[in-house]
Amino acid sequence: MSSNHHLVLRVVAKLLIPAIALFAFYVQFHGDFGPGGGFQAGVILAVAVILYALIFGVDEARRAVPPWLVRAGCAAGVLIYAGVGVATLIGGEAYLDYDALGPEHHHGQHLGILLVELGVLTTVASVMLAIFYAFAGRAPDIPDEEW
Amino acid sequence: MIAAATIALIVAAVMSAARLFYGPTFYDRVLAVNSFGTKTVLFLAAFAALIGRPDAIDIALLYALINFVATIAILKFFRYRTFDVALSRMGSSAPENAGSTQQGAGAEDDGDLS
Amino acid sequence: MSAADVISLYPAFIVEHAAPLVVVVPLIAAALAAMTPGQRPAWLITLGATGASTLLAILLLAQTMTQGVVSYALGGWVAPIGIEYRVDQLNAMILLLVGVFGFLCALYAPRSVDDEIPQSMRGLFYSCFLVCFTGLMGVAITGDAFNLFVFLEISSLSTYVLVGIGSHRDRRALTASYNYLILGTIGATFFVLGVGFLYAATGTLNIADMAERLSGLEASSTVRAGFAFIVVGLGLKVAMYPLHSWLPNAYTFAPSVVTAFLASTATKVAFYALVRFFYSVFDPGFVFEGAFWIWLVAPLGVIAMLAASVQAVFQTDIRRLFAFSSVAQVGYMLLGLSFGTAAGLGAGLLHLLNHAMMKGALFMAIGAAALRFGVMRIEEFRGLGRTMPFTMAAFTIAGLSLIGVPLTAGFVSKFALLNAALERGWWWAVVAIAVSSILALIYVGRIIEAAYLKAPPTRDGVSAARAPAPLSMLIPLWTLALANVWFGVNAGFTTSLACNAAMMLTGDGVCIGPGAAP
Amino acid sequence: MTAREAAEVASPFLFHEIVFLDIAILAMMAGVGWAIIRERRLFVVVMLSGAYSLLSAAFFVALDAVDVAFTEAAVGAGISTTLMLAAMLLTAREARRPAAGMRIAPLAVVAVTGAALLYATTDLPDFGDPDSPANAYVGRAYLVRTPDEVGTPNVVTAVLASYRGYDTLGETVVIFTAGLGVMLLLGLRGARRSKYAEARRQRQAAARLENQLNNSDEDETS
Repeated sequence: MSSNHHLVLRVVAKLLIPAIALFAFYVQFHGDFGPGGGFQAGVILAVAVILYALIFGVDEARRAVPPWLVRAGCAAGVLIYAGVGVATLIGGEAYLDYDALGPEHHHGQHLGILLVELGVLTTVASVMLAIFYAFAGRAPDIPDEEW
Repeated sequence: MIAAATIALIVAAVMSAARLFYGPTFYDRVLAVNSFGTKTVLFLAAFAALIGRPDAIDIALLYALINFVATIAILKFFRYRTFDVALSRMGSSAPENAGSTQQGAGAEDDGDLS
Repeated sequence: MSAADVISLYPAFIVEHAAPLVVVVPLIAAALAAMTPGQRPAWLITLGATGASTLLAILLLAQTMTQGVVSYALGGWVAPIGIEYRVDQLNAMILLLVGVFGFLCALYAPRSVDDEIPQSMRGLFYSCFLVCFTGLMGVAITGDAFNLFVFLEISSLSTYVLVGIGSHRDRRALTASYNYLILGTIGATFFVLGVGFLYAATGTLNIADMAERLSGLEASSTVRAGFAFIVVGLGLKVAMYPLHSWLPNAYTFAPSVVTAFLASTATKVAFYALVRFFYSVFDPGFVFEGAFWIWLVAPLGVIAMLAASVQAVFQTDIRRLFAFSSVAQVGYMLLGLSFGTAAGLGAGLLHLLNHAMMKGALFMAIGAAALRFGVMRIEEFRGLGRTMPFTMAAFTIAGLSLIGVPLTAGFVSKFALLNAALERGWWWAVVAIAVSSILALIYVGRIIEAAYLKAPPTRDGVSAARAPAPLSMLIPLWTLALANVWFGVNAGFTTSLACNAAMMLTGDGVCIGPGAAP
Repeated sequence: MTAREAAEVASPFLFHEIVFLDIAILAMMAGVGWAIIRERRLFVVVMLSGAYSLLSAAFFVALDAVDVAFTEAAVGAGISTTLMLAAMLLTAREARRPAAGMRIAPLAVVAVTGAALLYATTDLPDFGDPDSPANAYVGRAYLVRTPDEVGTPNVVTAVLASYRGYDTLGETVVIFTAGLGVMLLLGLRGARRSKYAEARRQRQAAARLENQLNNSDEDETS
């Protein structure tokens, strides 16, 4: 019953969780240059939270990233992405034509790509967590037998 | 040189895969999956050097980080039959309780979705 | 009021960007509805978004009437580099159909949803409904083969969820949803494989561009396999006869409003996609090669008309009955498609419109009966003519239309189909239409008989009280019932929609003609 | 210059070594795939899928599709193992062996599909052919136009987020829908929510039964 039972695991996890989250943001912002982008970064960010949940319990993870936030995040990402399109419409260009976002040609494109990738990140990370919460919070309902 | 290393890694991966197929125990398989992941990480790094594209290093790095999570998940699932416990608070005697209460309760119930 | 007058009613900004907005408005509304805590705001958002989308669809239809094809380059990238929205007479018709039925179902929804879905989930339910609506709109409007797949997936995924929500009333909804998910995913995979092969052969994903570059490649095995994969994939979504097994259970166990919406739009949009690939991507000359139509699509259509109608006759669950009937009606549309003439295609498309009206009204009436009495089986419908007079009157009108009684919309499209069959000289198709109509008379007749000729159930000697459906259900229900009559007497609008689309696709100058004025 | 060309320049023999690597990876994938089919213990299947995903990511790298490999690495290896284990909490631990009759039809479907795929490949352009339609037409246009029009060094990002950004919006909605589905069908609070739903369903069933008894003279629950 000692709380030091999984000491090594907890210490390693504490070291790794920020590293994984940082790597997620690296993937997010490095997407312009190398492989990666919002989809991958979103999954990696969710993995960081999942590792936290695995080590410290799903309840603790729910306190850190509450379900209402996850639910809002799923929709918020779509709103960000679609909202960029609306902004370009208001800017006088076609839907999702990022040139409307910046004075100079590449500037608008870069800003647009950055924003929509942010939307993708938000939705993907939230949905992955939603799936994890939905399944992992359940008590085992299955008979225990030898594998 | 690097090509030879890459081929050696492939051979090592095949050996890990064999352990993964034939078990026989659960821990053999977990270890095999984990070492298979490590082989892949190394393979990707070697391959990146081989074809002169550093992008694959990112992928190798990602695997190195994420393979750990998958292994933790597998082991925790095997030990506790649920993700809903905190490893920091769970003592060694708790899982036996968790397992035994399920034994009688759901002998014929294999999931409510079936 | 001419089309130009209609366009002048809209602000210039909207006119310019109508094509993306018709999809994006419900899309943003779906995200907003998911974030709204209460159910009423979510419902109001749904109603507003579907209504706005319908108005935009009307605008697009008017635009296609004045300028022919509306093309919109998303992201400012001109096709084939970017994704193109391309609205012609065919798309505009389908967009209007989805828009109107989405709006009517949204109007119909609140009472039914309150009854069938737990309170905490209603906001998300409306969000999911809007996602499905968005997906169907997206499939109908896009001019890009891969974009079509993306929106097909959006609509399919949300449909699986919407069917699964029926589990709060009946656990079997989960199995139905699961079966639908497996088959639907196989269908989507086949479709995307087909698109992939076409991309490998042509190097483009834009439908118009693909069609151009496919000429001369008819003999390529890659193109042929791609064609086959697309037909099977979309055939699953359309519920083409041997691939229809997901449909009856999905319609039976889904929440009432979902069944009404799916029955009137989902298979229609998939049918549209099939027509689009047959006519706009592949050269009909290529498609006709090997008599593909005559030996595959036409027999399958006829088998569906007969076999599914027979199965419908033997059903006891009323929603299952009409689900099999839907499979049969898809057979009518496929038969029309298989004629390969403007008259046949026009009749098929006309039946598509009319069938949406019938099935929408029928499933809405069934939902109202389920709300008041919780009844689902034919014998439980006894006396409903007395206890729910308005609902059953609308039900009867739609039922007569399904049979094809003169002065209803169903008659117009069946007559057009008969004409097209005679023009082609396919007497067996005429026989099949007649037999299928008689079978429809039997299965609809059983219900109407139970509702009007049998006494309402009694308890302790007191017969069940009159319990008319709420007004929020009766308004959309009667709108559709009256539409069945209106477009049966005065079929000019629907016929011209279907005919113009068919003539544009086939390049024939003559369409239904005699069927237009029965 | 693709990786394959680069490799060919680097060493005339290397190309064959890469082919050897391709074959080795594909053979292992086939082996793992076969093992997945044969295995009935879901737990082992999950682990094998993890290995399969590692292999496919390696294969994507060998095909020079690093973005795809990256996604496969993040999704296939990282999160799907965890999520599949979580899903296993709710189901049986072993797959049932299907009845003999049930195996014929799927086998036929798979055989026909496989034959169609093989038939399709007979006219496919050669692998890596720079003049194939997919590489020469729009694909080349992306490569040529991206530096000037979008300005991102990674062309894949330019195609994904700008040229075909609308598709990516659609994909985001697909993922959003998956989230909606999970929230609607399972709820975010797992067991607690499902207990609540169960109680509610029982209440509803009771109310409906009462309703039916009020409206009918015979028992209609059968």
